[in-house]
Amino acid sequence: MFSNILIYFVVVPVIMLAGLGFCRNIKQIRAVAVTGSVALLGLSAYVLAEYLAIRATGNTEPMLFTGSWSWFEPLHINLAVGVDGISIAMLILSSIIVFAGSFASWTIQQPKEFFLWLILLSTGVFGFFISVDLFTMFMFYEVALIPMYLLIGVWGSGRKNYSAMKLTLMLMGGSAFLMLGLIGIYYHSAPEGGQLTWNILEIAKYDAIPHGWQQFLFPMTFVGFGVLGAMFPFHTWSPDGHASAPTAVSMLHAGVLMKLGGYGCFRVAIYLMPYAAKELSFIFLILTGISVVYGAFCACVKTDLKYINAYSSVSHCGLVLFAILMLNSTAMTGAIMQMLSHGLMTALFFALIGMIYGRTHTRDITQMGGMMQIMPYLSVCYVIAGMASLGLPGLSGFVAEMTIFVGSFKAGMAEYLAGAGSLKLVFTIIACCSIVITAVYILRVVGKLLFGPVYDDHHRTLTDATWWERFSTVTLILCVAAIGCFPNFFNNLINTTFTPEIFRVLGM
Amino acid sequence: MDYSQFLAMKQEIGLLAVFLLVFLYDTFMPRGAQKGLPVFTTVLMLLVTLGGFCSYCMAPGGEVSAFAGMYVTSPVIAAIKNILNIGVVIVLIQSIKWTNSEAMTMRRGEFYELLLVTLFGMYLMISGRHFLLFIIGLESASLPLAAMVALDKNRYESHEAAVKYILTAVFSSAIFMMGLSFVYGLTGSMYFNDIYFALTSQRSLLLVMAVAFVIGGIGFKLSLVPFHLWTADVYQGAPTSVTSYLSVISKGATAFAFLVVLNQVFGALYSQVWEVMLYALIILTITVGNLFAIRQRNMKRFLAFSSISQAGYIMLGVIAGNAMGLAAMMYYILVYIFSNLAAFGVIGAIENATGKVSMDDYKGLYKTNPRLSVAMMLAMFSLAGIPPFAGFFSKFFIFTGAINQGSVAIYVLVLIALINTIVSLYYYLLVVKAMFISDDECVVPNFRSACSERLGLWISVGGILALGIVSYFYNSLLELTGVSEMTAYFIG
Amino acid sequence: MDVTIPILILAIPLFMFVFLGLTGMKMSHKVAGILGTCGMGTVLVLAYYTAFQYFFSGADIFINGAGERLQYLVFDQTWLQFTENLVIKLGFLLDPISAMMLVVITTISFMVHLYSMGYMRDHHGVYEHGFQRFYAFLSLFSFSMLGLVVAPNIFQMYIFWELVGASSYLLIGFYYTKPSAVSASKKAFIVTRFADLGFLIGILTLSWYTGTFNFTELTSIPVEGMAGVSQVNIGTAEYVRGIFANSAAPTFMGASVLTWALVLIFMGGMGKSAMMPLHIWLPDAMEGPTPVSALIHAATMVVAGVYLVARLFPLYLMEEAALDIIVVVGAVTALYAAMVACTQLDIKRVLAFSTISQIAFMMVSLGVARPEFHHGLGYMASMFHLFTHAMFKALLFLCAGALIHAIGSNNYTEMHGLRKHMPITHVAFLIGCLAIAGIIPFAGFFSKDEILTACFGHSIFWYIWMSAVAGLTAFYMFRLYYLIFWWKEHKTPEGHHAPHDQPWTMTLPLVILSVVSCVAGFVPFGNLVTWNGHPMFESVDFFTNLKALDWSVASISLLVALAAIGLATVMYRKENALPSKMRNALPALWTWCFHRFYFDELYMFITHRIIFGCISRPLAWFDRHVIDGTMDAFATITNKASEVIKPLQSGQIQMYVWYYLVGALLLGGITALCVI
Amino acid sequence: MESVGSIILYFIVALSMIVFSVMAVTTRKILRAATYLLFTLFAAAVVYFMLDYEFLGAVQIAVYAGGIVVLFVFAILLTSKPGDNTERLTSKSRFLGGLAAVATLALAGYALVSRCSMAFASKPVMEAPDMQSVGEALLGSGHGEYLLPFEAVSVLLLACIIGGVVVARKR
Amino acid sequence: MEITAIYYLVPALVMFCCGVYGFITRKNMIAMLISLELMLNAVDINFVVFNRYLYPEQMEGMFFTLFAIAIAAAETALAIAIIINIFRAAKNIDVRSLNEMKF
Repeated sequence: MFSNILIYFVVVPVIMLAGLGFCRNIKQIRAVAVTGSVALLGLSAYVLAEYLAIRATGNTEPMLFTGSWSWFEPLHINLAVGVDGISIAMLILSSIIVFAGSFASWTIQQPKEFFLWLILLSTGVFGFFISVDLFTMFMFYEVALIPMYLLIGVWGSGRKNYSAMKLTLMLMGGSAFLMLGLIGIYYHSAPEGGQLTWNILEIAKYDAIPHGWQQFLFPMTFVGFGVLGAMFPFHTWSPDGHASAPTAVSMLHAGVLMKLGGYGCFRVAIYLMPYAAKELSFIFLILTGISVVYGAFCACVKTDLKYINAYSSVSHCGLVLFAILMLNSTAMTGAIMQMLSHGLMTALFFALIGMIYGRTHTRDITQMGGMMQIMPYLSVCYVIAGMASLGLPGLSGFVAEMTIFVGSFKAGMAEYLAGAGSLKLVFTIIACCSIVITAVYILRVVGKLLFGPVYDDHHRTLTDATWWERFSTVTLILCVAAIGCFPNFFNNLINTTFTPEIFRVLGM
Repeated sequence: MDYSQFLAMKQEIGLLAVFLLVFLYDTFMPRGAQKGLPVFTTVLMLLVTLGGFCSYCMAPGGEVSAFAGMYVTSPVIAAIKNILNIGVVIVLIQSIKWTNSEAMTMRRGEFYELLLVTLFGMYLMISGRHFLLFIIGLESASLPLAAMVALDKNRYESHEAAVKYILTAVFSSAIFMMGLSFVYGLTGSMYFNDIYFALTSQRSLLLVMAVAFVIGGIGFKLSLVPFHLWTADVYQGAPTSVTSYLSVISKGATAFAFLVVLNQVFGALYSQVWEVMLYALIILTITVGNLFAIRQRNMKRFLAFSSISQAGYIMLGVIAGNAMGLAAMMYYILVYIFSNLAAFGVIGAIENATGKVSMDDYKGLYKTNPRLSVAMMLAMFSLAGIPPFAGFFSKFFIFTGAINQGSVAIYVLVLIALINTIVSLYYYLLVVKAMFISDDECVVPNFRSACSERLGLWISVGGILALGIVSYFYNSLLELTGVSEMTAYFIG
Repeated sequence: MDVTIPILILAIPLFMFVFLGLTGMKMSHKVAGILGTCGMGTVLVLAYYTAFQYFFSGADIFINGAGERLQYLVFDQTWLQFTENLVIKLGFLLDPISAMMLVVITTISFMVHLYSMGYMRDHHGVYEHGFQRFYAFLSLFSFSMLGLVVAPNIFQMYIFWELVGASSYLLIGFYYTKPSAVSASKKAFIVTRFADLGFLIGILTLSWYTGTFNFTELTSIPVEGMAGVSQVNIGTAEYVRGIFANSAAPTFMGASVLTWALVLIFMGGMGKSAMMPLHIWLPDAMEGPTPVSALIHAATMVVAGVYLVARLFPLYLMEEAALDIIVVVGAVTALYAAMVACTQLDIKRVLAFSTISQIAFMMVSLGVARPEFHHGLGYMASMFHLFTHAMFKALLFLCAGALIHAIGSNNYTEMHGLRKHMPITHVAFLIGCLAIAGIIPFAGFFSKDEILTACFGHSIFWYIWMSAVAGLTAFYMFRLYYLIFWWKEHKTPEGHHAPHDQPWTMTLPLVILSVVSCVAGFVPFGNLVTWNGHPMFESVDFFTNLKALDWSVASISLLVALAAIGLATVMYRKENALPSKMRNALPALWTWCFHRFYFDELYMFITHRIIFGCISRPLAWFDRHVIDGTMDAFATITNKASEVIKPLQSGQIQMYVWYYLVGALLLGGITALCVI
Repeated sequence: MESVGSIILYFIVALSMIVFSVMAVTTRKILRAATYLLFTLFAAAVVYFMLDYEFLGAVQIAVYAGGIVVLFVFAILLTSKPGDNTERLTSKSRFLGGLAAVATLALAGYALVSRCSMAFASKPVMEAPDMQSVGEALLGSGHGEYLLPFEAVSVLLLACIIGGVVVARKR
Repeated sequence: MEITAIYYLVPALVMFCCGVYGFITRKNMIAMLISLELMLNAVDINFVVFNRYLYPEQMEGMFFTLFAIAIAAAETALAIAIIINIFRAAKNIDVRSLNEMKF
C-alpha cells in the first residue's frame, strides 16, 4: 500500500497532524506547517514529472499510479487511488495553495488548533483528488467540509457564526443529494448480474447505469457537487462564508474547495452518466450561465471586498460548470484550466484582502482609498490579481476563458447547425459578456481601493507587506503567470485525459 | 421435559449468574466493602462480555433453538447481545463515580440489580420467538427501568420522570397486548413461526390494526414518533447514567427486537402493511425529533431528541429487510452506542463535578476543559455523521442498506432522511459552537474528572475513531448476517 | 531570415518592462530613464533594420519576381492548442504593413521615451514620482503594440490587443491619485473591453467556420517551395467565403454569418480606434501624461483598429456590406469629431477629437478601397495616412506637451501669444498644423489627397463629405494654432518663470518629427504598401507621389484647406467678436458640439442608471433577499415549525398517550384504507 | 342454542362489565372507582367461569380482586386527603378522551365485526382443562408449554419487588 | 339466540375504551392506574374468548392471560410505589402537577 506514491498525499497531512500534536510553540508549528506543505508541493511536482514521463512512453491508461486496497469488502468499497492529468493539475493547485496559505496565516491566533483544522481540511482535499472510489471520494469530500465550520467560527470575523453555520449546512445539504446519487450509482454500476462497484473507472467501463436512472441520479450528483461549485441558486453560502472566513481559509476554500465541486461534477456526474448529461445539460447550462453573469453583476455593486470576490468566484466557478456542461474536450480543458486559474488568482485575492483587512480593519471600499500610496507592494499584487481575474493575456485567466469560449462556441455552433436549438450558443455569448462585467467590477475596486487620494488619514501609518506575506503572494503570482505564459503545458496535461471513451455517448 | 435446554441460553445464564453474585454481594458483604460493588459488577459484566465473544467464536454456527422454538439464539443474536454488553460495560464504567457518591449509598446494589434484570429482559426480547416470552422480556426491560429512573431521590424531576415513564409504559403495553390479542385471534398461536405462516394469506382491517398496535407497543420503547413523547421528559429527569443506559442499550435492544418481530412475525405483510407504516414513522420520527432537538438547551433533553431522530435512522435498517440492512443496523447501533456514550460521559462528568447540564453552561468549555470538549465534539460529529468518525460510516451504510431494497419510494425516503441530517448537523454544531466558538466566560471551571469517567470516555472516543476506519467491524458483522436467520423469512 | 532580430524586437521591451518593473524602485530615476530609452533605441535600430531588409533587400522571401511583396512568417511557435486545427501560435509575420508599423511604432516610441526624460520632471528638474514605473509601462506598451502588429494570426492579435488595452489603462491612470485620471483609465478599459467582446465573438465565429486563426490561411496563399512565405490573395478569401456559403451557414437578421463575423471584428476595431459610438474613452484618455497621449492615443494604439481591418482586408472585400458599414461609421465619426473639435477648450481634447477624425479618414479610406480602382488605392492611402498621421499627430501632441509643461494647464485660454516665448515649439506646431490641414508639401497633404481620391473613385457623396471634413480639420487646427500662439499673452503671475522652450530631450523629438512631417509625404508608399503587395508604380523617385497626384482632386482639397485656414485666420488671429457671433447664430449646434453631442451623458445614463441601477442593484437585492432569503427561509421555517409543534411535548402524559393512541389508530386506519 | 339461564347470565355479566367500567372511569370519588373496578374484575372472572376456565377465574379473583384492588385501596388511603377525592374534569380533556375512546371502539369494533368467521364463531363443546394438564403445560419445555416464561416472569417479579422496595424506601 | 364470540369481545372492547377514556381524562394518578387495569383486563378477556371460541384445542390464550395477570400485578405494584413516592415529594397525586419538564 505504501509503495503507491499517491497514498502519501494523505499520509503526509496525517503525519503533519500528528506532528502538530507535539508542538509546543509557534515556531515549531510553523516549522511543521512549512515542512509539510513543502513536502506536499514536492510530492505533487514529483508525481507530475513521473506522470509525464510515463505518458511519454505511450501509456494510454485512463489513470496512472492506480492502486486499490480492499476496505469494506462486502460492500466492494476499496481505497482506490489513481490520477490523470486533471487530478494532477488539482493536486498541484492544492499543494500550492496550502503552501501559500501556511504563509498567509503566519501570525494567526491559536496556531495549533488553526493548523490542525487547516491540515485536516487539506487531507480531505488531497484525498478527494486522488480517489477513484466513489465512497472514499465522498468521505474525503466531507472531511474537507467540516473543518470549515470551526475555522470560520473561531477565527473568522463579522457575522461568523451565521456564516459558518450557513456555509456548513448548505454544503452538507449538497452532500445529502450527493450521497443519494452516489449510492444510486453504486446500485446500478454493473450490468445485470455483474459485481457492483464503487470504482469510477469500472463504472465508466461498464457504462451500465440505465438511462432512466441516469436522469434521476445525474441531477442529484450534479446539484450535490454544484452547491460546492457555487451554482446559482445555491451559491449564497459563498459570499457570507468568504466574508467571514480568515485569510488562509478563504484562500483554501475559494482556491481549492470550490474546485472539488467542479471536479466532482466532471468526474462523477458527467463521466459516469454521459447520457443524462447530454439530455439534461440544458437545465444546468441555464443555471450556470445565469451564475456567470449574475455573479458578475452582483459583484458590481457590492462594497465589501470579500463579497465582491465571492461573487466574482460565483461567476468564475459558474464558468467552470458551464464549460463542463458543454461536453466537448476543448471546453472541458478550459474548465479545468479555469479551475486552476481561478484557484490561484482567487487565493491571491483573498490573501491580499486578508492582508489589507489585517491592517485597515475594514473591507468596505468606500472607507478606503489610495492604498497604492500606502502599501504599494500589496496594491501592485492586487492589480495583478485583478488583471488575472479580468482575463489579461499573460496571466492565467485569459487562457482559461478563451479555451472555454472556443470550446463552448464550438459546442454551441454544432448544436445550432444540427438544428437542436441555439441554447448553448446563446448562453456562450451571454457568458462571453462576463468578460466586460468582470472588467467593470475589478476596475471599480482597483479604482476605489488602490487609486485616488488616501481616504482615511489614519491609514497613512500602515506598513507594507511582511516577508512571509510577500512570499505567499509571490508564489501565487508566479503560478498565475506561469499558467498564463505557458498554457500549452497545462493544456496538454489536461487534454490527454479527455480520451474519446469519455465522450462515447456524446458522439464526439 | 428437557431441562438441559436451558443450557442453550448461555448468555442469559451468565447474566443471571452476575445478577445473583451482585445480589449476594450487596446483601452479605460488609458495609465497608460495598464501595467495591461497582467495580465488582463492571468486572463481572466484562467477563460476561468476553465470555459472550468466546462462546460466539466457539459456537458451531447456525441457529440453536430451545423450548420448541420459543427461544432462539444464533451467532448474529449472540453478536447483538455482545454489542449490548459492550455498551453496558461502558455505561457501568461511566457510572462508577455516580454510584459511589454519597446519595447512592443506599441504592447502589439495587441500581446494578435492576440494570441487570432489564438487560436480561432485552435478551429475552431479542431471543424470544414467542409473544409471551417477548412480552415478559419487554416488561422486564421497562418496569425495573422505571425504578431506576426514580433512583435520584433528591431531584423532583427524577420522580416525575418515573411516573411518566411507568404510566405511559403500562398504557403502551396494554395497547401492545390488545394488538397481540387480535393477532392471537387471527392465528391461534403465539409462536412467531406459526403466526408467520398463518398470516401469509390473511389481510383484514383487524390484522392491520393489530400490526399498528404492535408497532406502537414496540415503537414506544424505541421512541418512534408519535409514540415518543415520554422520551424527553424521562431522559431529562433520570439520573445521567440511567439516561445513557436508556438511550443506547434499551433503544438498541428494542430496535433488534423490532426487526425480529416485523420480519419473523409479520414478514409476509411487508409490502402490503408495515412498509408503508414504517415509511410514515421514519419520516415523522426523524423530522419531529430533529425539530424538537433544535430548540433544546438542556443537554440531556437535547440528546433525548437527538436519539429519537437517530432511532428513525436505525429504522432504515429495518425497512431494508435484508442481510445488509441488518448488518448496517447492528453497526449503526454499535457506533451509536459509542458516540452517545461519549456524549453522555462528558455530560455526566460535568454534571457530577458541577451539576450543570444546560448548553449555555457549555459556552467556552474548550478554554477550561479542552479534553472534555474535544470528546464531546467527536461525539457530536460522529452522531452527525461526519467523516472520518464512525458515525459517517454507519450512516452511509444504513442508507446503502436501505436503498438496496430497490424501490423508488426508498430513494425518496432516504432523501428525506438525508435532508434531515442537515437539520441534525445544525443542532449538533450548536453544541460545538457553544464549546469552541462562543466567547463567553465559561461557568464550568477546570476540573479533573474521575478515573472511571476518563476511562469510559477514552473507550468511547476510541470507538468513535476506530470503528469506522477499521473496516474489520463492519465486515465481520456483514459476514455474520449474511447467513443469518433473522431476515430469512423476509427474504424468502 | 534570422529569427534573432525579430525575437529581440519583442524581447527587449518585454525585458525592459520586467526589469524596470521589478527593480525600478531600487535604481535612480535617471538611470531608469536612460535604460528605457536605450532599450527602445536598440529596438528602433533593429526594427529599422528589419523594415529595411524587408522593403529594400529584394530577397526572394520578401518580394517575388513580379515585384509583389510577400508575407514572410519569421517564426511561429505553438502557444495554446485548442483542437487539432485551432491553435494559438505566437509568431512574427513580416509583410508591408507590419514592417511599416514596426517603423512607426519604434520611431514614435523612441521619440516619446526621449521626450519623457524631459517632460516627466518639473521645472526644478525633479523627476516625477513613479518615473521608473512610467518607463516600465512604456516598455510594456511598446512590447504589446509590436506584438500586435507582427501577429501572424488573429488570436495573437487579440492577445496583444488586450495587452495594449491594459498598458493603455495603466498609462492613462498613471497619475493614480487624480480621481479623474482613474475614472478615465477605467472608462477607456471598459469601453474597449466592450468592443473586444464583439471582436472575440467575431473571432470565434470566423475561426469556427474556417478552422484557423492564421492570417496566412485566411487571406493568403502560400508560395510554393518557400517555407513561411505566402502571398496576400483574394483567392483565399474566396475560399473562406466558400466555406461560409457551403456550410449551410444560416443568415442572421438578413446578413450572412461572414458579414456578421466581420462586422463584429470591426466592432473591436471601433473600440480601439475610437469610432463612434465607442469613441468616448479617447478624449478622457487625455488624462494620461502627454507623451503617452502622443504614443498611444495618437500614433499607435488607436490605429490598431485600422490595422486590423487592413489585415483582414481581403476578407472584407468579400463582403461589401461590411465595408459599407465601415465607410458609414468612419464618415460619420470623422464629421462628428471634427465638429466637436471646433468647440473644445482643452488643447489635448482638440487633438484627441482630431485624432478620432483622422482615424475615421483612414477607416473611410479602407471602406472605399476596391481592387478595381487603382489597385485598391484606398488601402494604400489609408496606410499612408496612418503613417503620416502618426508622425504629425505625435508631433502635435509633443508640442502640446511642451506647452502644457511650460504653462501648467491644458486649457488654451490660458496660453495665448506664446510664439515669442517658445519659438521652436511654435514652428513645430505650425508644421504639424499645416501637415494635418493638408497643405502641400507637408505629409498630410499627400496621404489625405490619396484618401479623397479613393473616395472620389468610390462615391461622389462620400468624396464631398470627406472634403468638407478635411476643411473643418484645417479650420479647427488653425483655430487652435492662433489661440495658442497669437492673441495677446497673459501676464505671468509673480514668482513664475515666463514660459520658455524646453530642454533638448524635449525639443529634439520635436525637431525630428517636424522634419519627418515635412518630408514623409514623398515616401513612395504605393510601391511599398498595397493591399496585395502589388506595386503601384513602375519606377519610383523622390517625386513619384507628386507626379501621381490627381490634380483635379488635389487642387480642390487644397483650396478647401486654404479657405478654411483663411476663415480661421479671420476669426481667431486676434481676439474679436466673430466667434461669439457665430456661436450665437447657431446656439443649438454649438451647445451640442461643445457637449460632444452628449455622448458621455448618454453613457453615464446607460452604465449608472441602466446597468448599475436597473440590473446590478436589483440583482444584488434579489440575491440577498430572494435567493438568500429563500435559503434563510428554510432555516426560519424549520425553527418556526419547531415552535409550532412545541405543544406536542406538553409535559402532560395524558396528552402523550392521546397522541400515542390517535397515532396508532391513524397509522392502522390509513394503512388499512390504502391496502385493503 | 344456549340455555335461557346462560343467556340471562350473559346479559347480567356483560351489562355489569360495561356499566361498572363506565362508572369506574366516570365517578368522581376515587374510592368508588376502585370499588367499581372490583366489580368489573368480578364480572371478568364470571366470564372466565362461563367459558369453562375455572382455574383462570380463580386466579383472577385471587390476584386481581384480592391483591391488586386491595393495593389500590391502600394507596388511595395513603395518598388522598379529605375533600381531595372529587375531581372536576375539564370539558376539553373529556372531549379528547371521549374521542380517543370512541375512535378506538369504532375502529376496533368494526375490525372485529368485519371478520365474520371469527366474530360470530360459536362456542364449541369443551370441558375445562384439568389441573394436571395446566400444571404440565406450565412446567413443560415442549410446544405449548411454558417453563421458560414461567422462569422469566419470576425474574420479572423479583425485579419489581426490588424496584418497588428501592422506590418506596424513604432514603 | 346463540352467544357467539362477538358477544364477549364487544363488552371487552368497551371496557378497554373505558380504560382509555379514564386514562386520558382522570387527573388522579391512581384513577389512571385503575383505568389501566380495565384495559389490561379487557385484553385478558379477549385472549380467553379467542382461545375458547376459535382455538379450543390449545391453551395459549389462557396461559397468556395467566401471565398477563402476573405482569399486571407487578406493574401495578411498582406503579403504586412510584406514585406514593411522588406523593411524598409533591404532596399530591394530581397528574397535572407533573409539568416540571416539558417542551
